[in-house]
Amino acid sequence: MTISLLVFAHLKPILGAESRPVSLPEGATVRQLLDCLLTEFPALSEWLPSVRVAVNCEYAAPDTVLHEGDEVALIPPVSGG
Amino acid sequence: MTISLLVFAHLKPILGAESRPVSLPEGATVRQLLDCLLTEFPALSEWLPSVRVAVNCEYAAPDTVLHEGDEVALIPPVSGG
Amino acid sequence: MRYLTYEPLSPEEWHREVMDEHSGASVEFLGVVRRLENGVPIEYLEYEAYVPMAEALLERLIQQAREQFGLSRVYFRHRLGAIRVGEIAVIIGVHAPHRAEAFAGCQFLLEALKRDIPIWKVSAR
Amino acid sequence: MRYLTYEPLSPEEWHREVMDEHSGASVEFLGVVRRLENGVPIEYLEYEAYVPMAEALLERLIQQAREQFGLSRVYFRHRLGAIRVGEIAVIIGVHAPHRAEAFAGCQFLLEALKRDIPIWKVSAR
Repeated sequence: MTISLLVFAHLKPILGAESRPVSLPEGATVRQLLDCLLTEFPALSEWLPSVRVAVNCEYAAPDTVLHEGDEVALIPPVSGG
Repeated sequence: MTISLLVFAHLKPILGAESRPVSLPEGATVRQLLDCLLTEFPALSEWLPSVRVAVNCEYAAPDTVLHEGDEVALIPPVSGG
Repeated sequence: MRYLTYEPLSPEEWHREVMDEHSGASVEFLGVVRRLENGVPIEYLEYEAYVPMAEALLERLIQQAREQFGLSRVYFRHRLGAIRVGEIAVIIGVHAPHRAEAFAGCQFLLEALKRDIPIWKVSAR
Repeated sequence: MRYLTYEPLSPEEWHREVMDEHSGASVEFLGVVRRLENGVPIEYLEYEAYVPMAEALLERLIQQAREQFGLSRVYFRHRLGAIRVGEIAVIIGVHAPHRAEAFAGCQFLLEALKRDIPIWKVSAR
């Protein structure tokens, strides 16, 4: 299956784009997605402890199962206001 | 000596005026003033537990010594805002 | 009278105050006369004050709030006399470097007003 | 976009909101860009957002704040893009029956913004 990955703020240069499709095995979880990304982008490891993940605009736990077409966003610490 | 007594809000009808001179022995304290007033205006007893006293625009303790010409105010619970 | 007035209040004067470049937070409180006073519908609420004491206490409290919370600007106005339902009885506005001090400073002044400033609601009609 | 905008913010729209007769307290917070960002003088601060998520989260939080604090009205706007020093980045305004709920409701929304709403300061210049 393919999900759509979005990144923001200082994570953009690390992944080289704001948005990219990612192929994953059926039934993959948020945690498995992060493991895949870490393999491909080792520089992400520094940021990951403070990053939250949103699936289809909702914060999601690491064991959330992903589905075809999901929009998955890596949310670094926010700084609005 | 004579001090000037001011009362506010629902205390006015009890003392019959907003402002009145009160004669006191030299060296009288706030507590002695209140005792004098209670004798003259027994209806005050109901309100006195919640009333604070200000001497010359400052909240004052019961043992504050009064002086000729002091402006002494009985301050019922405030309700501004 | 600096902080008390018998005239209608409008926050416009406060809104025109320019913010210091090192202030990032502005908090404003408006207290407005409500339709129900102790459950009874009213048209007006009337306030009186022990004016010289209220002004002196406010002067001191505002100075204390500036120092304690690092406020760069403070605006305080309380209206006296008859105030109609929906009209403003009090405005408290503050500027501060950060949000926590701005909220704390505004609430400090409001709680001091409710506890210590000699102003009274004397009648409702 | 309902709560986010790339246009300059002004609290005038919020100030025109009429207060419900049973509300006696109005609290407004303005967040403004400061001259110093991490000790360095700047001219602009640039914000970006994950817009659809920020809008959806804000919608839900505002509904929650209304219910939890009995707010009769809520105004929330956050500006995105480059914001100059002294300009407003965020406005949060609330009306409530009493002062405690008004302050609590405004601070609830502000703390939620600072913790959860996907908006970032991305650069200063």
